[in-house]
Amino acid sequence: MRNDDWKKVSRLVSKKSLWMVHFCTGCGAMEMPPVMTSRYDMERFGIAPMATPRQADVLLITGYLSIKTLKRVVQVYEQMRDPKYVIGFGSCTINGGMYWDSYNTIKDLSKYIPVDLYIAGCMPRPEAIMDAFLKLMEMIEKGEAIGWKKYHKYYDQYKRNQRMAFSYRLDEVQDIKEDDAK
Amino acid sequence: MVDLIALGEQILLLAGMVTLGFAIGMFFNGFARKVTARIHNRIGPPIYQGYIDVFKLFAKKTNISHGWIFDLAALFSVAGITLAFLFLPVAGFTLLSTEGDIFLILYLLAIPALGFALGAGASGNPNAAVGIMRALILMLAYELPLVMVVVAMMIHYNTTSLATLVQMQSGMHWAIFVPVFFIGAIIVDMALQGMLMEKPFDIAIAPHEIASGPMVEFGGKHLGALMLYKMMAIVVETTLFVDLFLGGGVVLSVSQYGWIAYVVNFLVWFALITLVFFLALLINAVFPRFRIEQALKFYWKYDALAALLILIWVFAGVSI
Amino acid sequence: MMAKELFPDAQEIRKGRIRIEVEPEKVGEIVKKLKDNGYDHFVMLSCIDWINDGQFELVYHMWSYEYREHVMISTRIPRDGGSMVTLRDLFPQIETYEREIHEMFGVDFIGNPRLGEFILEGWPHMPPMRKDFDTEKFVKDFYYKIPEVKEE
Amino acid sequence: MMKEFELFVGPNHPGVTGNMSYHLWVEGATIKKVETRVGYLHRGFEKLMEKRIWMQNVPLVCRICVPEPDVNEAAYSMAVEDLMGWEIPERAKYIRTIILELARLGAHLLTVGGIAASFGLYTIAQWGVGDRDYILDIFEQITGARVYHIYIWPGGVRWDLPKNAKELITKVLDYLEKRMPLYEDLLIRNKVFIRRAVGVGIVPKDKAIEWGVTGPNLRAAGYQLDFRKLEPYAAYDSVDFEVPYYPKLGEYEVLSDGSDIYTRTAIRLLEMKQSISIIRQALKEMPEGDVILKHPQWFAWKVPAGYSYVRVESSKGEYGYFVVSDGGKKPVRVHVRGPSYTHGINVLERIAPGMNIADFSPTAISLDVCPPDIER
Repeated sequence: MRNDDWKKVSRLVSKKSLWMVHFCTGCGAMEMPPVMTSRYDMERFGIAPMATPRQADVLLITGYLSIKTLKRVVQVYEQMRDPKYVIGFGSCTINGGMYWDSYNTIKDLSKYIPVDLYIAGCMPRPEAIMDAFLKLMEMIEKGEAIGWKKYHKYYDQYKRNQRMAFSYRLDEVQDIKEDDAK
Repeated sequence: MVDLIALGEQILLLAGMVTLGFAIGMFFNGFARKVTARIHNRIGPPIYQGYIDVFKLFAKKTNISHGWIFDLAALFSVAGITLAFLFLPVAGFTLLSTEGDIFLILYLLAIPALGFALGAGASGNPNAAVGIMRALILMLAYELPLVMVVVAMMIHYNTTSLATLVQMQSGMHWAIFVPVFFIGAIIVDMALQGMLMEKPFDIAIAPHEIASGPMVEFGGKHLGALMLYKMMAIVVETTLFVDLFLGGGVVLSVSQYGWIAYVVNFLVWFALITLVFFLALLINAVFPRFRIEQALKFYWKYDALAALLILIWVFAGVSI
Repeated sequence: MMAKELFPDAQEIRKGRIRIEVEPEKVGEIVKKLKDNGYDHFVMLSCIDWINDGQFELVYHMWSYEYREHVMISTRIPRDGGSMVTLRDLFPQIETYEREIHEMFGVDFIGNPRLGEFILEGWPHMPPMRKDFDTEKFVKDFYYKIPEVKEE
Repeated sequence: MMKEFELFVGPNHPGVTGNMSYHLWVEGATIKKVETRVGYLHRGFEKLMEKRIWMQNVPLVCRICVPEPDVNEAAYSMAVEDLMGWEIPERAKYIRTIILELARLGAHLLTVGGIAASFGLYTIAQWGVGDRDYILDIFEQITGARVYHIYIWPGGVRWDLPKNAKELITKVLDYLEKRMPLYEDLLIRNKVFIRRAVGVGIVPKDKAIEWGVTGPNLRAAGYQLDFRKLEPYAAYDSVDFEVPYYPKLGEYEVLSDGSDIYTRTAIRLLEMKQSISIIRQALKEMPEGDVILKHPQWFAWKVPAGYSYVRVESSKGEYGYFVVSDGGKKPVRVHVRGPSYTHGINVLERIAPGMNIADFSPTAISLDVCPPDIER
């Protein structure tokens, strides 16, 4: 019980300090400067950009991800310390959005890394971003933002999907199936 | 028995002071961000943000280490800066400062930086290596004018102990009111800007150039320890300045006013270090950063030259 | 001298836009000649896939600040195994355009040492900008087939 | 000194603009060699455009350059108009001018802020982005969107300006004019900035044109060349404006031989002033009338076969659209020439060796390298 109480307090305080990785993965990064600066000022909520993934808690996938970026995103995500959270930003992270038929962008981010929260829109307004952060804080407080636990638990599946995407081939699927058969 | 109780009191006092130091340091983190935000036309984080950040970093679940040197480095930094704090006279509390002199403090200030360097070196990241090289060069740069002014003051006041220096300045005979040391204060303030790693001298952690330099591989609890070090360093370095030039914040004599003097002195000290830090923040907000060789040139050419003149002035004044 | 004077058979599309169609072997010579005659800004190098003709069209765009004239030098090379001599010595940016066209269309530029992966990484299929590469089909066959992460 | 090592600047690094990376080979603190790595933002626009009908491409093209999307819309629309042989209404030309100049103002604010931030002067960056937001507000009131406007269409602009547009825009311009002295005092006359920026990141003047440098970077190298003057589009031939170039830096001191970070910053600040004056003139002289051609339903568009190359002067340099049609409902090929293509790759790779690593990121940002228009 005491451990639970401690966790609650820890979450309650930690949600007030979310550091995000300074990584512009797509065009949604364009709305990040306004959110950081005088108009919207997200530092009010203790959210600050950080230079390296080691220091950060939140990974913002700002828009579409090409396969080449996905490799870096996975690396960045794995470098981050637990607990860590992912926000999918814009329609392109949900189903591909504008780029639904592009050969180089992934269509569904949650197949490759666990996503705690999506923001819809192309591109989402700063207000939507702020709202997402507030929602994420709420989720952290309630203990619902458990993407990082999922990543540990279903690591094999995420890795398999990532490998497929990196090689632009589905061949990996067969390997897994064979393994299952055994 | 009596000795034991006195020792216990002493230890309690020290522990209390260290806790207070860290608390003030964390407050300064929030304060700095708030002031900077106001200059940026923003509201800024709550003033207690520093406490939250440190708490969060220590609550992080995983810790990725790069070997025992890496682990030790953060501890090294915090321990070094804490020791430096203990050897400083703080608002009339002498703590351990009667034991050591000012050179000990300057040595102790170098220890955390070296610990920092060890840790960054152990992380094996080239950005960290470049950052640490810059940090060490910068340290070399600002220490020259700093030491020269300090030596000048020692000659003038004829003491090497910071506690004695503070005592001699009591009754508002602050060193900054002596014309020559007013210039000295400006010189040391410039050096302080480098010590605090504020612009134009935040060369070692330049995020746009080397992605926050030495801290690049630190995260979680390691980063938390590092932040504690940086926060404490603000307190130590500003206190050093206040002790040197502003009488350590001692305005009331303890023998005359008793415990009220402690409270008042403490408040004055706090106000003074906040003021010194505030000045540094203002300078920080309006300047870009130098390149490392420009910083070296600035310190050695202008700052050190002025410090040398002061040294000669004081030396001549004493010997004549 | 203006492009019209240098090459009488050049065709004026509209004011300030000249198009010259030449053999692949002559491109280097013409680009050099234009460069020496005031067409000093190399704009870009485009490639068009004329799949029905079985040819790639390479278009070298040049602009003269002096005459305010834009020249497109068009040349056609075979679609299968087509190659072209690199012109990277004339203008440095040609090298980059050649790298892109090599990756996106599969045109070989002889003498360019930096051909190779430029924009894509680990792309195992046909160069994607070719007309016979169906991006929609690829997406359906690949991205949509990647299984979702199943939670027990 | 340290031995040679490799350093990756980006893609996850504050010193790069957007998602790209530079691979540096460094010896001590001196750069030996640079390779620009791009492709992180490749979406295959040119492929997607071949799959869509002419009108459907308008929402696509604006996503090629995020800080300044309107130049893409304008260039693409002009290319289609060129092939169609359309002459757009006079009022639409003026509205395009206003939109393009507002976009230029916003992009320059962002770039100047970026240059300042790369030197650690975050105050300017914060102010710049904050002030840019007022311009986005105007966009929102005119077009309905903050970033991607999809307002400039083949045949004119989507709809007329709102009734109070003049007051709205004038108010923001007045505000920006009031803010300009602050930027100047804090940035261009800042002693430390001058120390850092003068004589750093030099693009050789005699090579500038050969290397394909365009836009403010070319003007900083001492050429008074601007495609708004050389090949006037929209209403640029009817408004009066100057093209600032080195060494005519107006009220700013000429401190170097040009073509360095300082001059590039100064040129951008001067261009912002010109933009404000252009918008004021355009607002004053704008005629009444239609804003879009009465053209057939856009599903049925068939664009005559032909080749068209159209260029506009963006805040970064020459933005060109090469559009090829075979007379069908979809383009055969749309090739985009982004200014960063040359600035970010062959220029930067050539000027960076010998540079201190501290100067690398400011140089890249002052060249205004925007990765999405390299790889598209």
